Amino acid sequence: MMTTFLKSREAILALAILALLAVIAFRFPGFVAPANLANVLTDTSPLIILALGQMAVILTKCIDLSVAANLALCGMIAAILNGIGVPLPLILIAVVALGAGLGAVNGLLVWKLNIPSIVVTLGTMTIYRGIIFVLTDGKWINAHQMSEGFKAFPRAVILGLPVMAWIAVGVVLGFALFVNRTAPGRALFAVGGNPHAAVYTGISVGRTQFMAFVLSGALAGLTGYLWVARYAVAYVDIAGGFELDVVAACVIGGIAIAGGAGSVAGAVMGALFLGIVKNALPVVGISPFWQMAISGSAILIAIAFNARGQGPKGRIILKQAEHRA
Amino acid sequence: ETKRIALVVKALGIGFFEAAAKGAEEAAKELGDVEIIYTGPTDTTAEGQIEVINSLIAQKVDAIAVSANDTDALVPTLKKAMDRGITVISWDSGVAPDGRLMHLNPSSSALIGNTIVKLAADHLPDGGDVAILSATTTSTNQNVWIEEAKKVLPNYPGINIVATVYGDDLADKSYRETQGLLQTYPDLKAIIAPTSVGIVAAAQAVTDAGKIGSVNVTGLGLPSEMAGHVKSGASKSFAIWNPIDLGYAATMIAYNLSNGTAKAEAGAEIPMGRMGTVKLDDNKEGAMADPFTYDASNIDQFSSIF
Amino acid sequence: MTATTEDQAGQDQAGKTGAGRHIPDRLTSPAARALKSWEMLLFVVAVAIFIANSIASPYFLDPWNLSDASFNFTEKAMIAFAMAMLIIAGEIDLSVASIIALASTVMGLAMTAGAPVWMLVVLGLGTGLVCGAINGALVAGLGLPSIVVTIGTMSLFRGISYIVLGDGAYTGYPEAFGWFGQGYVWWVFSVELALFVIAAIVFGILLHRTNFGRMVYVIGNNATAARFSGVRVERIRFILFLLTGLMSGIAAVCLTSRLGSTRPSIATGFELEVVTMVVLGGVNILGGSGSIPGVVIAALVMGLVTFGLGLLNVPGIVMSIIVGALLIGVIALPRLWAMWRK
Amino acid sequence: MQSQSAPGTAPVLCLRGISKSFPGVRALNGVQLDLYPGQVTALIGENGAGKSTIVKILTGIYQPDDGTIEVDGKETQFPTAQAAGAAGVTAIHQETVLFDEMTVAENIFIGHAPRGRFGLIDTRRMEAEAQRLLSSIGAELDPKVRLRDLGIASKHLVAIARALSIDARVVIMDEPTAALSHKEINELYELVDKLRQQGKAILFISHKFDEIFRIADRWTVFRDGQFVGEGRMADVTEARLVQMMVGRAVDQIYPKRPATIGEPVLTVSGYSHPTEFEDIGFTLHRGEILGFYGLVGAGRSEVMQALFGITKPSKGACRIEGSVRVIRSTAEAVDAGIVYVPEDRGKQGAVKGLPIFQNVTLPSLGRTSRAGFLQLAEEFALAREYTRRLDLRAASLDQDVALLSGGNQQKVVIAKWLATRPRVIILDEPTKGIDIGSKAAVHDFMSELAAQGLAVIMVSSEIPEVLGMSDRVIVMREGRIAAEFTGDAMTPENLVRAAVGIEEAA
Ligand SMILES: Nc1ncnc2c1ncn2[C@@H]1O[C@H](COP(=O)(O)OP(=O)(O)OP(=O)(O)O)[C@@H](O)[C@H]1O
Ligand SMILES: Nc1ncnc2c1ncn2[C@@H]1O[C@H](COP(=O)(O)OP(=O)(O)OP(=O)(O)O)[C@@H](O)[C@H]1O
Ligand SMILES: [Mg+2]
Ligand SMILES: [Mg+2]
Repeated sequence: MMTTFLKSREAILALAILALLAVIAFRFPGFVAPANLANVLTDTSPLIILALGQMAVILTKCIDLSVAANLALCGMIAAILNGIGVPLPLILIAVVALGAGLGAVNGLLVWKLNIPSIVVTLGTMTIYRGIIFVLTDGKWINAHQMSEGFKAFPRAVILGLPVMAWIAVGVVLGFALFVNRTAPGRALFAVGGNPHAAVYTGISVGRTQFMAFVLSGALAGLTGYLWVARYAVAYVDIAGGFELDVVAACVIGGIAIAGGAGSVAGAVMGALFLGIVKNALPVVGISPFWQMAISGSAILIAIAFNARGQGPKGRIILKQAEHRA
Repeated sequence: ETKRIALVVKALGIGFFEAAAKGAEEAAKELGDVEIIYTGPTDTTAEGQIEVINSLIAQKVDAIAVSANDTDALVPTLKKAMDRGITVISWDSGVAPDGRLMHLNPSSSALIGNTIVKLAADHLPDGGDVAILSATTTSTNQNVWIEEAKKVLPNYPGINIVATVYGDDLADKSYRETQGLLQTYPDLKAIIAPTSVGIVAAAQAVTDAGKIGSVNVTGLGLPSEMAGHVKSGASKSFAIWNPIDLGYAATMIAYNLSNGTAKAEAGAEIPMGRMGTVKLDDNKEGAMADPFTYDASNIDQFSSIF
Repeated sequence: MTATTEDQAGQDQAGKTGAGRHIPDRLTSPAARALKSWEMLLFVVAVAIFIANSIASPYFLDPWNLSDASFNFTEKAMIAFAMAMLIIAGEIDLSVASIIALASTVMGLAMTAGAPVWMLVVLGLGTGLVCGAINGALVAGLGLPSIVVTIGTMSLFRGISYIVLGDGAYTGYPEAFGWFGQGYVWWVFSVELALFVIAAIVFGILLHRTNFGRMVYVIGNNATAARFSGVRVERIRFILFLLTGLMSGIAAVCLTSRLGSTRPSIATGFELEVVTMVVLGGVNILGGSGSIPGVVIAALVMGLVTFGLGLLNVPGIVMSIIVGALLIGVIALPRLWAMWRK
Repeated sequence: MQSQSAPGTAPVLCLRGISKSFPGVRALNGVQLDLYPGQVTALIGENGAGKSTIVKILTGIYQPDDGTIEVDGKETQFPTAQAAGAAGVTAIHQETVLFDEMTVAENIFIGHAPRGRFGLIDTRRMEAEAQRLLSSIGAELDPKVRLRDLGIASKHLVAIARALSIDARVVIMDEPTAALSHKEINELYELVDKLRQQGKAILFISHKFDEIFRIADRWTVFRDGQFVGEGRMADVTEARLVQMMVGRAVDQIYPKRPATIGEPVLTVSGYSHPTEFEDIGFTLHRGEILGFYGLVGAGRSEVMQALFGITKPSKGACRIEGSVRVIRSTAEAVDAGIVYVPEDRGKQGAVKGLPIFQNVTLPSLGRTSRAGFLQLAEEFALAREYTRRLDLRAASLDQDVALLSGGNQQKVVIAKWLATRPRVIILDEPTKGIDIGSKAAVHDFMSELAAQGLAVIMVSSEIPEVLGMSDRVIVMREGRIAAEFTGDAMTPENLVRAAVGIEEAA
């Protein structure tokens, strides 16, 4: 019964996305053309990838506010490595490793020193961004300072979709398998759902949280490269404030902020929902000044919707009530 | 005794201002007894600039030359600075008259407004739809230039400004806004981005959309950042004044005013070293020089400089 | 060991009579506790920074300079007091900076319509209260998690400012309005500094000396048990959001007056600095513990760090690295020390 | 069922000199414990004696500060829960340690799920094995169902299945029957017998003596974290065990004092809730103790919580001393003089992170404060008075409630409510999981309250307690009042019959 109910929550979100597309298509049919939708998906790829990493972290009752800063730092390192002639595969390995390392710093502080994650990542958020400044003196790395191959990889189109979008698709599939079918993946839910009980079943809460941070960091590192290559620029402030979008995507997708509940499909749709809103507004020609208020309202409506499904369920003791329900 | 002149910029790390700082150092060397404090907030906020200016006041610097993130918000703080005997001028992006002795425009706003439209029109003999990609909605100079550009439109028949969007001087936002423009206006012929961040992002978006040749990106940019896009054809030409000159001139003016060699009054002519003199209008504003146009023929020459 | 024997002795005594044993009120005096407290540690840090600053820059020990520096934190700190109570109660408000933007916009609108200064202040505070009430209604009324609600209202409130103002700005506030953000009460003591001190005292008393403050701790520790104890949990949460809104309104008045203008981008990023201040002040981000004196000292520490580094012309982002490191370091070091001693 | 420990049988598990301290508490002080194959050892002790602590040490959740653990005569250590499982030790813990968002099968197998291709979890096999395990303990549950859709008793069965999913030689049960109904308890006894026959060593922790005598072969008693003694059940009496546990004789278990029953205080009529209960009506009098009996899950707590303003009834009226009162919040209930000591102490009763005195004065702050300002001296005075009346054991009134044992936490909660000087006090399972010494204190106190003219409602699932303490008993079944008994009709048979729904002969 609950499973169908949960499914229906995701169904509501899917319907909302479809309705949104319909409304947009009404004003601007070109938006729903396959090519444009592919474009929206590509644009939303960073958000989707980061939302999955964030989902892992939120499932364990933590939050990672440093993702955007991590992304920016890894992106900058990618650009610098490219500048000194490091081949692309090595750069990819390096940014993922670096991102994971930065995530591990968060994870260690949460695990070993038991500092609440919001405090840790609030701190590392500014530190990671600061490191970019210290490394570069605040200088930008621009398109002409990047090699063609570096910029071309995420844009290369395979079967109608750019590599960037394919990477997001791959991450979604891999992540779904990880979360649903592996022991560490299930541990994420256990740790967030009932940390106390997790200890009794031999799952280390701290180690699992650490793993979630490493995962989130690695994905941020990967996204860092994609971002910098796609927008062909790297500087201190890239993706500034993006962490809030990422958290918002998770929340809209029904990932319980208290941990332990949520689905990959939800997170992905949450990200798509935000991505479509962001992409559609300029296209539909709504004044740019309305953008912020509209996304804010969309977030509020979405969480109010989600909450209706999550409301406390009675225990249903009365026999006849069981039939009515 | 050395004079300490603070060059306060919109945000640290922006190529344009780094170049201006170079010019300021050049002026300092020429003058001999000047120490330059190059500073600014991390992101382009008025609050951040106020904090920076407060600490400059505390250090009792001799002069502050500021490129403002907000015309009005800095006024009370800058007034306080002037009350404490500090020479305050604005340059590049201005402060309301109450908050400074004078303002140095890189070029006259009318000229810039005209130039950016002309850049687009030059490559559109038959006219066409043009959109503007600006920086933040609060950027003083962008707003003035766009206003001026709209004023001269009747001189360019066929050129039709269809939209103004804001990329907030963020690469990704500018990129997305450009994508929006390309979709909303399939007949778009040119994008004018009077901001060095926006123009690069717009050129990139046009390249990615495969619209090189059909949409020309122009506006104000830095040769070093635009070199690739000029070569690829995404941008046929763009303009900018020399930021090194601008930093140099601002420093010279600040030095002369703080020394008492010159007075910031309407109609006054203030010397700016190798850049000649600047004549102040009734608003106590002056223009440094004409904007200079860069295209495939001269880009290589400048792209290594700034 | 000794406790066990004592226990047994007590037990035997109480055994027959059934009357309870004497339980002392306290084992450690409040003074001894204060000495070992977080606030003490922070205070030592603050003094150290003060001394370091005096050595590093000749301009630091100047009353006017210190007064100017206080503007770096007074507005944020005023919000931080209310935010501290909210966080102790287990909630958070990330929309405070956006409330400032909206309140400032409303004041600007009224100003252009020719409203007198007192009216501007009333509208600024009123807008803060309304925004707080909206957050409160969504959190306390609908039971939505505050962190996500306020991420939403953060966009909404500032978004409304953008709709109203677009690329425009309100300027030309009346001269008298400048008093709040630029005026001085006495000598170097600015109006903002005075408001900060008053807010610190009022919130200190409210949190530490009133029933309301006690309820805040109770809710933060265990909201269910609080409800089962007859505490009006929702009402208190609502009031806390109102208070945070009100303080954001006051900050909006100060900041608008200090800047003399309103733009929709005003106070961008304040919310994270406010939260940092609160956490640095020793408030448990998970709720249940913390104090106003801690937040006061944290505000001073942040103010001193940024001003001291500013005097050395250190770029703002390097300062934020230091504040970030301070935030983690001040919490991590005692724990590392405890681990190392084990 | 008496089984002798065969001479010469070596213990499977042998603990010596185990000590464990928590900040401020010495939970265990050099205790010993032996478990023999094919024998059930009962571990007995007051609340806070350290029983659960030793369970946690045996399952690798806590590390002992001192002492040795021997398995089959070889010294070992259990650094993690997995290590304990690998050594063949499994436990049903006192708290339900399960995951609401996961399925029954996952709950049973989390941490040791069967793997299929590429090391991925083999969901189908996991569900099949879960089904098999559940049927083996007579639990008809769908392994695919989410745990949060189950009742508390079913959850407990899942916990038992989980413990059995590890092929263990030592099975530990920490108060396994606390949440189970009669039928399930009997099934559990059968299961224990079966495990014993399979030669497993069983550690059984319980506060219920009938149960201990029914099931155990051996006993071990702890008191205040110390080992007191051990032996065979056949050689001991209940009185002797109690004496060892408490350190003194407990003469009177149900000290019901005669009280004069006065005028009605609370009259409830037609209380209904869409899904939880229907048509609840009764009258409560001054000086009366009204027992509410029913099987676990009969909905008694829901009714009481509605009376206390936690949930809202859809229909019905409530009169207090004759006048109709609408109770929409707990604050209004307290104002009306109704207070509720909840069943779930940890979540609903005590604010564990705050000091004792603040817990006690919480609902009485209006009285101890002046114009909304706290008066610490008055708070301490009030807390002192009521904690003394309840014979609380604590180091100081400034100590966090979290540091107290379960029984003492319960006393703090009761003290909190008595301090409000209520008219009606509702005690929901007031002695659940409380040791015999504290239990007597609570009963004594209830009786005294009634004698002082308070109206008391006691919800309990223990028949001796209900019969021993109540003047009148209401039995609930499936959200409805099934019967009411007074005087001679209050017999165990009648209560059980009404609770399970067997038609009365008469
Ligand atoms: N994690 C902990 N931190 C601090 N003290 C603890 C902790 N766990 C147990 N204690 C304390 O250790 C003592 C023993 O507790 P334990 O849970 O073992 O008692 P118990 O015999 O199981 O009691 P009960 O019959 O109530 O279950 C108690 O005083 C308890 O408060
Ligand atoms: N399936 C469940 N999920 C979550 N909590 C439950 C569940 N079943 C019971 N509870 C809670 O556990 C506690 C004990 O429940 P219990 O089974 O005693 O139900 P109850 O309605 O209180 O019935 P009674 O008091 O008649 O035994 C109550 O607080 C109840 O709300
Ligand atoms: Mg126990
Ligand atoms: Mg119950």
